[in-house]
Amino acid sequence: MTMTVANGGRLRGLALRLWTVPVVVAVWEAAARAAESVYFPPPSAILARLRELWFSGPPARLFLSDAALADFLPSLGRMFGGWALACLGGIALGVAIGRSKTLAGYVDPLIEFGRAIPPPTLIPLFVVLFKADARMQVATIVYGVVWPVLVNSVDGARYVDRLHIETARVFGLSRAERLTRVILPAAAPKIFAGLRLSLSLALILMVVAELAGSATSGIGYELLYTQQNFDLPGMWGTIALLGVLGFLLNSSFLVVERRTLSWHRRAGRTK
Amino acid sequence: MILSRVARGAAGVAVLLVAAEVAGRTGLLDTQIMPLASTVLAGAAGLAADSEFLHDVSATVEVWAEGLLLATLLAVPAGVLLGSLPRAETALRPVIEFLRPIPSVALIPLVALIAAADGTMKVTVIVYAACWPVLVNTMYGLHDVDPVAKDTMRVFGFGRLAVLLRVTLPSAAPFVLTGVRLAASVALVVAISAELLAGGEGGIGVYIVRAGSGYRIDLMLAATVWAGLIGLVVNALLVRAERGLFRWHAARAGVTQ
Amino acid sequence: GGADTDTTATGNNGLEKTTLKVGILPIADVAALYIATERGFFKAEGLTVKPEIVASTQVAIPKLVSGSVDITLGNYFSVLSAQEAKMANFRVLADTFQAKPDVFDIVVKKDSPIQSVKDLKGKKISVASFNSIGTLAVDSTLRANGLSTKDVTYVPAAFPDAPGKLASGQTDAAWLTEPFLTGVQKDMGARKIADTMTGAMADFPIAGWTTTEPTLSKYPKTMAAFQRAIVKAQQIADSDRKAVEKVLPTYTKITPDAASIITLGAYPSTLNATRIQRVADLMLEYGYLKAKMDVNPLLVPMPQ
Amino acid sequence: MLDVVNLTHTYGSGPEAHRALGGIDLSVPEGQLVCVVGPSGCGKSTLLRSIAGLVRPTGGEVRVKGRPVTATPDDLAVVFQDYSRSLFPWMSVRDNVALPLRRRGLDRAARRTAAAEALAAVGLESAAAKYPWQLSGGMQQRVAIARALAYRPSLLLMDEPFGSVDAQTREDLEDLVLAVRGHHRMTIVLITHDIDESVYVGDRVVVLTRAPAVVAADLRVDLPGPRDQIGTRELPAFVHLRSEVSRLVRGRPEFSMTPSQIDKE
Amino acid sequence: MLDVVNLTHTYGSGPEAHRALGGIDLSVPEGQLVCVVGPSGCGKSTLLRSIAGLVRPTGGEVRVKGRPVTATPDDLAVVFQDYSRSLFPWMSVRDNVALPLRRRGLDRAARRTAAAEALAAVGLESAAAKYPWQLSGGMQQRVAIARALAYRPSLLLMDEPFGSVDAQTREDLEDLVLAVRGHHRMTIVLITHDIDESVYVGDRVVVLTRAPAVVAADLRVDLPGPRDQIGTRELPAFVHLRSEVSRLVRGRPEFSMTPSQIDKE
Ligand SMILES: Nc1ncnc2c1ncn2[C@@H]1O[C@H](COP(=O)(O)OP(=O)(O)OP(=O)(O)O)[C@@H](O)[C@H]1O
Ligand SMILES: Nc1ncnc2c1ncn2[C@@H]1O[C@H](COP(=O)(O)OP(=O)(O)OP(=O)(O)O)[C@@H](O)[C@H]1O
Ligand SMILES: [Mg+2]
Ligand SMILES: [Mg+2]
Repeated sequence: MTMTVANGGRLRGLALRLWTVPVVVAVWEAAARAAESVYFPPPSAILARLRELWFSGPPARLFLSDAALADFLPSLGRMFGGWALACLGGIALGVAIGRSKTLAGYVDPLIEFGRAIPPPTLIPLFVVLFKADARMQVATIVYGVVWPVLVNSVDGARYVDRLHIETARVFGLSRAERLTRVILPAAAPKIFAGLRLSLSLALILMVVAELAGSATSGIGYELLYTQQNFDLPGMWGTIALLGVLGFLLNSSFLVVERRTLSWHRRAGRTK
Repeated sequence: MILSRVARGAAGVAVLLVAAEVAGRTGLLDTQIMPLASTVLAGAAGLAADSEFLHDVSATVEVWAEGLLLATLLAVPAGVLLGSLPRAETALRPVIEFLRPIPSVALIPLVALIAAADGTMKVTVIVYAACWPVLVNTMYGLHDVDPVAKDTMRVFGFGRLAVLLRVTLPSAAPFVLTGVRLAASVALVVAISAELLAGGEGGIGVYIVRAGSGYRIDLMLAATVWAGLIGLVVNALLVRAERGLFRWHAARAGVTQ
Repeated sequence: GGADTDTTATGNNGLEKTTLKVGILPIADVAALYIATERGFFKAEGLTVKPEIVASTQVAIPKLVSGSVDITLGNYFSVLSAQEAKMANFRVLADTFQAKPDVFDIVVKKDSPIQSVKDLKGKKISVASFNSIGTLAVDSTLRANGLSTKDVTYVPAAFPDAPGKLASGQTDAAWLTEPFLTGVQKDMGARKIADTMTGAMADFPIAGWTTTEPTLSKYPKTMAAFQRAIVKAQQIADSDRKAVEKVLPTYTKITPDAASIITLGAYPSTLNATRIQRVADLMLEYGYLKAKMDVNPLLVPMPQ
Repeated sequence: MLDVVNLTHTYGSGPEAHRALGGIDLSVPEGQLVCVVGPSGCGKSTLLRSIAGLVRPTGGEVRVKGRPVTATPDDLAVVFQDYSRSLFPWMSVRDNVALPLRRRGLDRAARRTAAAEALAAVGLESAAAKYPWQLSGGMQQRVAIARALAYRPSLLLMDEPFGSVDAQTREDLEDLVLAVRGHHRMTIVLITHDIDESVYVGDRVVVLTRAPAVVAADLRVDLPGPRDQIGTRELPAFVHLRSEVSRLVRGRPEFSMTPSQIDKE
Repeated sequence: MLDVVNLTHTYGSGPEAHRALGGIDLSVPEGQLVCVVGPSGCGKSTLLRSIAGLVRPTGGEVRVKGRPVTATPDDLAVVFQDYSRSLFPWMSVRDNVALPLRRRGLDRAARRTAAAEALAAVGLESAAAKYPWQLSGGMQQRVAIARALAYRPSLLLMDEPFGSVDAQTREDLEDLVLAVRGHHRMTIVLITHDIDESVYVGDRVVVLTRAPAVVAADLRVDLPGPRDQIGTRELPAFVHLRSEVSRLVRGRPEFSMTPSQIDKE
């Protein structure tokens, strides 16, 4: 009884959240069929190609084909690795810069300089620094992804309510306590905005890194390969795959965010 | 005060450059692949006198500015709308989250197909990539508004729009501007990447293609240095605007300037 | 507004359009275009040619379709595969560039154990992109040496990045063209192990001035004018190396010194169906085309 | 003017639920000044926010001018207990006061004049160009009062409006509210912890019980007007009333002070 | 314990400059409870923040235990005037109170017990698991007081700590502070607007002038201890002192109330 109620509620919630998906896909299908352009295949064709590329495997493996395992695992592994590194580094450095004017003075120009440099133009540098392909790709991802986390962390840590900081000082909280108990929670809403931005960016950089890092398998490689083979359904399929991955990653991220920031959401609600 | 900040910044840059130069000269970095820092800097300085390159810079800056402006004009209202209408946000979230991880460079051939003018194509991909930071920061900024401040407006009988314009937006503005600062560099990166991948009549990326095809790694990096410098200048301008506009924001946090 | 200034129905030899946007790469292949501009051949036809860099033929195709460029330097390989994929209906106005010995070589590092093509087995070799003249050239070289495509791993790397990857050990060999070939031999003492433009690929056609069928039927006279002008320049480029050396530094970053030593290909002035058919046939042989393709309909005859 | 009928409100739900209002009935005729007193945390602010339409009560009804309150009623001003957060830090003090006057259809110049007058009335003429975060707590509170008074609402809700100012200023502000009320026939609900104050300014004092709050007593203040800080407070009726209210508020001690608890090592 | 020598402070510079403190001298021996009163905006909070090392005064010196205050002195607790902003919204009430106790070297369990006791002492035992934003204003203020008391500092600074609670609770809290002080020999500086309160809890009442503030009077409160809410307040010495302080505070009226100004249409 209660089970069904809970399930019913969850189903309804899911329907409320996802009803746009079929609508958008239907409109897309109709528009693509009407346009009849090789460049804009309809979603049905894209899906068919997608299945052919990656999802023709056995059901026991979630239909993932060998190609999918070969493409997804290394790609996603590098992506998560790069994202995690960028998040840790970005938050650590960002909070340090946000709280220390001296440090900010020294590194601000470097950061603002670095932010504006397209990762592909740094291939020579990455080649000499990292030699191996995989490390170079992770470096590219970190380089491209770290900025939103860093900049939002600086912002969050710098603009903590003065009274919070003063309270911490007055009660003699240690540096570590001030950081973990006051500054990080206060900056968390902004840091999370940065993390959320960087998560999708990590997928993009995964592609860019595979292009720059001369990958011979992976999702980005597949995108390049289909594009250069004029395999438009395949290219669209790869793009759609990225989109779906982005949606899934983001949904999981929001679950974590909602947990962590529940105080913020509830405190900020106008009754 | 300002002087010491500039001095510190210069010191930071100098340390990095010296380190890079030393690494190159001691053979730690293979200069065959990665030219010496001094070579690159000399090249970058030389570019200042290259009228053709300056033309490229202005071409890039033009599409960049147009793209950033459009992205901001598009994303701020969209962020405000989604941030204040939770239902719309829930409904559109799958679409947005589907679109965000699509690399704008992958869209270049498709956009090139529709946009006849090279500039339009670039501006389109720039807008596509640059609107996300503004959108996300706007949405998060909107959630960070003090409910008592909003209640105050409501109590005096102001409608939703007035509350939005007079309390929610000003209060979220500093964080929106941070999003714009993020977008500014994203736009520059995408502008140059688009030029690298799609070419065009001019642009820093086009210059890099030209330098690359002539096997002039030093010039490629010299042009890249210019990209960084542009980012630096743009950010400095935006930070100055922020200081002027949002003095209250810094004061509340006890950040003295 | 733009249409009015660009297009004049009459005057100027009855050209439909006087300004042409032409997609190019900043490489030696397109030298004739700059010679034609420099010597006023386009002007004589009433044409203004605006070169615009397109980073690759793949990117040039949507630009051709949308009319963002009118003509592009199109490498035959990409044009033919795109034709088969029905990306557009292409028309080649004139030949541009043709391989000669040592225009496309495979090189390895100075101290590499690889001595010949046979040693490439199991190695990584960088090519400019997949599914390109590069892979075809290496394929054919491998086959000539008793290996097959499966024996190596192709690594896509843009020409400027390839030397670095070779030097750092990310790749074992690189398929390069000028000015990179001269560059890597001079800078890092790289060693040539094979010229890929030999045997089946000797004097292989590389690229042609390409447009699409709709553009051609819309601006037939303009295209004819372009053909006349460019062919004159192709003849000069092919016979007078100095002319090429002179224009090269004006549109590329190749220094005059480098221009004088790099190996150049040929600049054919006739569009020979038999030769272009070779490209289609070889592509079919190596599986880059699915079906036999007759290239004749794609070639636009020279106007009288 | 204002009718509160069996108003109940519960915050949250499930095990976390907290019943703040336990059925409040209150009727305020036009022009009356009602003081609400009650122990800390009993639900006074909740009551006020329900009247302002900022809290959707879980039960009962609030009517202003006969119309049920669903959204914020028209022609209303509130001085929030959390005054510092209700001032906009990006606006000067003057602009903070002038902002609501837009709703009154005043032009820019008229708004500035009205704001300047209201600020002068609370003794802050010299602070007009400053920003709220440049003011002391008491000054911020006075800005919030000036803003509400300048608006001249027909219904004014004030939540401990004089808590952060010194004794002298407090008396001046009490008289200011009385004077403005007299001139403009406002209906006022004023929450206070100062029992003397409730008797001095109120036409009526409503005493609430501990949470869930209900009306414990509703006393008419029958003191002759106009009131006067020294004269009125010396009246026997005043003294009587204040002990009455005091007794009612203290009726059930909210907590038994146990310093021993904190003293154990 | 605490020495303030010719302390001056000016906010801002140039034409915007505002001189808040005009040369304050004050010396508080260990264990004394000093009440500071003065008109709104005179500089009381500024003085307190200077003592806490949160404001770097533009002139003069503050010494705590003989050492000049450059950073925040050790072993100090403050109840801020803006108590609601000084609580951390991401922590439960209990954690807010327990957080500073880490410095006291207490383990987790001991911290929780101490926090629970302090909360019970201010009548908030049932609110321990709630978040600050789920509490009423007065309850938040009491959390801030509990936090400061639980910390048992040797120097306690309180800025209008009882402004948002009802009369009964206020008296209980006054007695609580007195009791804790007696047990733990704290030195306390307490800012208040309530003149009765200043005389009741203080060993000494310091009256400040309007800004730029200087010490207008420094009165010893010679009342017999232990104090008692009813007995003490009836003593003639108490009544005398409170009128004395009252007279001093009102000495120069901060503003002349001009309701006519706000009444002009
Ligand atoms: N950040 C600031 N910038 C400029 N002026 C300030 C600032 N903070 C306080 N002031 C000014 O200093 C003066 C003293 O302020 P302070 O907060 O010390 O007063 P106070 O005695 O605590 O008043 P109250 O009783 O109202 O809290 C006020 O006139 C105020 O305007
Ligand atoms: N957002 C909320 N969530 C949960 N409980 C709340 C919330 N707001 C208030 N409460 C609870 O409701 C009760 C009444 O709060 P309210 O603010 O109305 O009290 P009050 O009478 O104004 O007290 P005070 O005199 O201290 O300001 C309190 O016990 C408080 O804990
Ligand atoms: Mg309240
Ligand atoms: Mg104060």
